Amino acid sequence: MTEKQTTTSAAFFATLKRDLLIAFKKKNDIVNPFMFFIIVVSLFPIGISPESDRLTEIAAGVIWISVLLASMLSMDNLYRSDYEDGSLEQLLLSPHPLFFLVLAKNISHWLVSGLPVVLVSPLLAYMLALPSEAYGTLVLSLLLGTPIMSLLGSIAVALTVGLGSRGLILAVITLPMSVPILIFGTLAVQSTLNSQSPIGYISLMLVMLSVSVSLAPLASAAALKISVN
Amino acid sequence: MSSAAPTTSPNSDTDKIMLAARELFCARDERVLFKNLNFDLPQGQVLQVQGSNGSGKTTLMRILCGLNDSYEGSIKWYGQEIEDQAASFFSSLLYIGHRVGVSKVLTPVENLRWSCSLKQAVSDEQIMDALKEVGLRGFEESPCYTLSAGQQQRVSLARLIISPASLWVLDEPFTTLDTKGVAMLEKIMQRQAQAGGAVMVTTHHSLSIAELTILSLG
Amino acid sequence: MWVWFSKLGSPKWFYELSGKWLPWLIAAMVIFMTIGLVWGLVFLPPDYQQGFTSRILIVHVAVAGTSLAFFPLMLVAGTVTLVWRMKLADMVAKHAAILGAWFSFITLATGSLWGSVMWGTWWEWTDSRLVSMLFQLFLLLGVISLRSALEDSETAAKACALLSIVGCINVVIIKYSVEWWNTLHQVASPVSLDPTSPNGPQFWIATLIMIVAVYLFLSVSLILSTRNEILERERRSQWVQDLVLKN
Amino acid sequence: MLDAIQFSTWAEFIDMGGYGFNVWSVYALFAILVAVNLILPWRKKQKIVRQLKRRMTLETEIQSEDSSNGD
Repeated sequence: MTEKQTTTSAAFFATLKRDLLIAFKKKNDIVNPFMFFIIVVSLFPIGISPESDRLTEIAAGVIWISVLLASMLSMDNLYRSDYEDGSLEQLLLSPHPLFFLVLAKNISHWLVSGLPVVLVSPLLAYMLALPSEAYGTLVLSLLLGTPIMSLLGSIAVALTVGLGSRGLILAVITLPMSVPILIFGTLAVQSTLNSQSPIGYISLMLVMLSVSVSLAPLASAAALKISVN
Repeated sequence: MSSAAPTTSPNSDTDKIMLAARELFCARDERVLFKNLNFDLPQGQVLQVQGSNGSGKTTLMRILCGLNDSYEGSIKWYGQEIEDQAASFFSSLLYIGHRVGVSKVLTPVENLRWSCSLKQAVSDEQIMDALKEVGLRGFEESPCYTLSAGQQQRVSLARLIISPASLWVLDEPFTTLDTKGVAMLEKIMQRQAQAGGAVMVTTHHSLSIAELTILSLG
Repeated sequence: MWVWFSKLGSPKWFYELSGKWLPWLIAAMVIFMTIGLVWGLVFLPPDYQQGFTSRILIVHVAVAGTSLAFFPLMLVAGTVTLVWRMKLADMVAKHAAILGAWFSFITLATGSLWGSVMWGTWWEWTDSRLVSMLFQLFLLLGVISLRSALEDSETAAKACALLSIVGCINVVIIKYSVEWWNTLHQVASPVSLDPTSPNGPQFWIATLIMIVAVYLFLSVSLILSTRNEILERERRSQWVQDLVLKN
Repeated sequence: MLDAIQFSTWAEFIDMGGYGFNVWSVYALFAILVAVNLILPWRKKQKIVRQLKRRMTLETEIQSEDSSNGD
């Protein structure tokens, strides 16, 4: 029993390492979502108003929506190249529970495309005139929310991985699912701005994250099996 | 369209049957690929699957691996259902399909480190030795997009050498290989059969392997 | 039990049984719908608060209530497709998604027609029912577009089944989170009037009749579409060919 | 029974206490919902049956030609 356990964790870490390695070699996977996020956020003041009062009001929402879009667009390549070169078949034929291997891929994807965006968010929050007392809540809520997005998006990507041209179908499937995260993420920031405690929202997001971590990889694994069939 | 007769070798009295397929039926989009397909794959045998284009060779291979579940009939692994012993089946199985499972961004060593560790622990020496054996010495650290299709195929074949898997399922492994490569793969397959393993392979080559039996699809 | 279950999965069996039931269902639908509509349009007294706009609600509440049934229906159909690989469940699910999108859209449209009178606005973000119905529509459109994008019918069946299950869980979460979101944004809410506020017994009886009528309509439409799907998918089988020759 | 009718003239009925547009639009939308989702499947069925019939007659013709050629 212990022997199998160790190899499952070995397979988990091997997959994690491999995906990180691919991302660092390609670089685009890291840089593009990051750049996209910064550019989209910078467009809002130009489109709405340069007045800091109005920007303060929309800052949390703008940052959150831009993060959602960035993470959704970066999802596209999560299983795509693996599907095309046949690595996905090898993954499915592993004797280890697919749950952990899919989780490894999701974690690696988040580390590469989600985390950098979260880390740069205070800078953009400053540019959108968000009061500095809300930075902590913003980063914390994004830290909890972006992995949920990655995990949910992974299901949709897995379902559409076999499609030749996907176009906007990924957005149509994933974005409606992100509504609850968006609600709690922005409410957390807002409540800090109203000098209330955001702890309720943060703990709710924590619950959502733990539920997604335990269920979403199962759905992704099932979706991958369906798509590779 | 037509059914294939069972093609077990006549002297399979003491051989253990590894994989047994009974009454396999598969239809894709209302077209029957095969029906009443029966065969046994004992230890120590190379089973070559032949058939014209579109006769369902690739589908059959994927069904046997569990990649495709749209079929009827039974497939048994040492006399038991595969679902009941999935872990043991998948650790004994090695599949190489049309898409060879080699990431173009990574080097051969990095590729093998991952794909082998999905099944069992592997050391870098093993990987280096295997790459040498498949004729990729000197390419260990070059990214795979600089390699030719045949060389990428060889990267995936290196897994055959490293892996202790007893059942190999190879779908058209010869297509991109040169004559030397073909001879090498035949040698490896023969070695596998002699060591008590089994190979299922689709190809149009006529193989020069003693342990060969042939299964014809449509 | 198993015999019954596998029989239920047989398209031929369903086709024959539904053929027997269909006339009765259609008759019941026509009766209920006529009673409901005539009552609603002609006999229903004006509500003391809402006047004649309560007539809108008879239709709106019936359609809205029924459209909540689609995701549970697709959840069941999806589970059956994935676990027992019953083709019939997928045929139902395919048309349930399309019909569900229709229902959601009509719910939104009738809701805003009512809102434009009672709230003075066509769209009101502070009404959580409208917002979550909008997202239900989006999720259904997602399922529909996934199916049309996937070519292989078996892959499409399983993929849509999985997405429906995920979507159903999501609809519930969205509904509650949107409700919560609303209670926190009630700074300047014009939504003082609730669409379910009329309380005359006549109104509720008429609505109940309409709900039954709409459910009957849903079943009739779904059965008709499913029967078509059966004919198309089983067009090579002997019984379909015999059936066509008899016609 | 007739006492319960809420209107005395047609114009009143159309007007619906001033909300005629909204009330009648809702009923029209409902009518569209019902009509479309009953008529479309019904017409589709006729189309399917027609196509199937055509294909089957084609197939029998081909078969009879084949058998006569074979003789």
